[in-house]
Amino acid sequence: MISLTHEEIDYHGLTESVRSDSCGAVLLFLGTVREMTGGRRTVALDYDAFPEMARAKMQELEDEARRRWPVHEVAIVHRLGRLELGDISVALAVSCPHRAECYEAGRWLIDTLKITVPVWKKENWDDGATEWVHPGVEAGTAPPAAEPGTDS
Amino acid sequence: MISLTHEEIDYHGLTESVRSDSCGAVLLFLGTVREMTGGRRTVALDYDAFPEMARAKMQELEDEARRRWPVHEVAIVHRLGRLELGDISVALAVSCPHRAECYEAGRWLIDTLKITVPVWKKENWDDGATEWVHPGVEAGTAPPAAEPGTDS
Amino acid sequence: MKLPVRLYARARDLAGADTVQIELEEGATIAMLRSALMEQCPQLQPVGSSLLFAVGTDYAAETQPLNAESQVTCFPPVSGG
Amino acid sequence: MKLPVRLYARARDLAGADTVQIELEEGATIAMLRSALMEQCPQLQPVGSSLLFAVGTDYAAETQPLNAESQVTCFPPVSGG
Repeated sequence: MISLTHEEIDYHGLTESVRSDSCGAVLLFLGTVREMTGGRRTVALDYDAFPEMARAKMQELEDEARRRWPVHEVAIVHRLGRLELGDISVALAVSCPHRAECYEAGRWLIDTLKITVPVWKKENWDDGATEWVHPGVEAGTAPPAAEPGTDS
Repeated sequence: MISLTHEEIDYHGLTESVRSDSCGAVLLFLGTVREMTGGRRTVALDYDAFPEMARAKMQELEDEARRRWPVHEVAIVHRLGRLELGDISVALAVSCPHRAECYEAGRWLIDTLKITVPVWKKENWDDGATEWVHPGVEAGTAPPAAEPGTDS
Repeated sequence: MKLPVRLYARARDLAGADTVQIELEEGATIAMLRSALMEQCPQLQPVGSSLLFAVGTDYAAETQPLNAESQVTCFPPVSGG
Repeated sequence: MKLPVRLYARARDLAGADTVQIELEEGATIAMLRSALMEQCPQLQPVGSSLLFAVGTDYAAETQPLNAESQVTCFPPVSGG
């Protein structure tokens, strides 16, 4: 089960959806909005996506995980829009017969999601500056006065 | 937070208890009662523990995880008594600033729990035989007629 | 042919537009599109070499040829999760 | 001294008792307790060499000496989780 949402993520329902009598292990990963990054304070994150491609890539992740491990069920939800401190940005649940494969599949899924799924976050720092997070690209902070536009 | 319980595990509350604005990652592992093991069908598991030592060892796991990784919070609950198919036997939640350390800590915690915490499970096979699970010890199945006593 | 290229994240902010129209010859590749895009939108320079391209919902290699129906999207490295 | 040894799981089932009393000399080690236990309860043979011992809530090494106050527990390998 793959989805994008602008609402709060119901990770409890997500986890229930992957449980099964055929599995001895369930792993749930939650990505949450952390306050401090590299000594700077975040007040909020804005998540944007190319939604059609994000859904397609998330589905490919599920398909590939099923090829690599004896996965019973995978459920991934990514939230978009404005997230406050502590909010859940992504929830990923996976169930397998045994725990080793469950940890391997779960870690591969989230590591690969962060490289291939077209979702981006914009930092809203506590000094009013904003900054798109683009790994490998030199940071381009927009100071409060030079903010190039609202993120929608 | 460490505990043993004979009740159903509230893993949602457990997960909420480890969330924090200082963390970007939360990992929850659930051990659940699997129906098939080595081609045999389980109808139930009975979990027994040496409770004082089990709690002490679980607390040592938390302490050691905090020494090894920048863990914000750890919560472990192990259930005891009769568990049916699909029931949750153990729930382990851990939160960290970053995801790599969260996966490492979470996996070390459950792997080490399964070696050091004095809890035992007894298989109740669908043919009526019962069998204590003791890794490394040759299986000693008690057939229905020769069942040595009730497990309490 | 004139190809609309959708932009996301910092690329959209730098270009100041959701979509830019790029003039290309039929059969032009992603590499040629990248050059044309940088020429038309020099303000993309800070993210230029890192920009990724997709056709439809798949990542596109530099050598992939384009036609008038190609649905092209362009964005800097992803940061979800 | 007479030491009560608590048993768990298959060890308890095999012995048919929660606790067995083992006669030992003061200062005897876990290794000596293991021998005495196997002599007194030969039905523990199937799990004998795998039995683990704890004093209080800590695992005890074979060389650990015991006294009359030692709270000893004995069990086969654990299988929680």
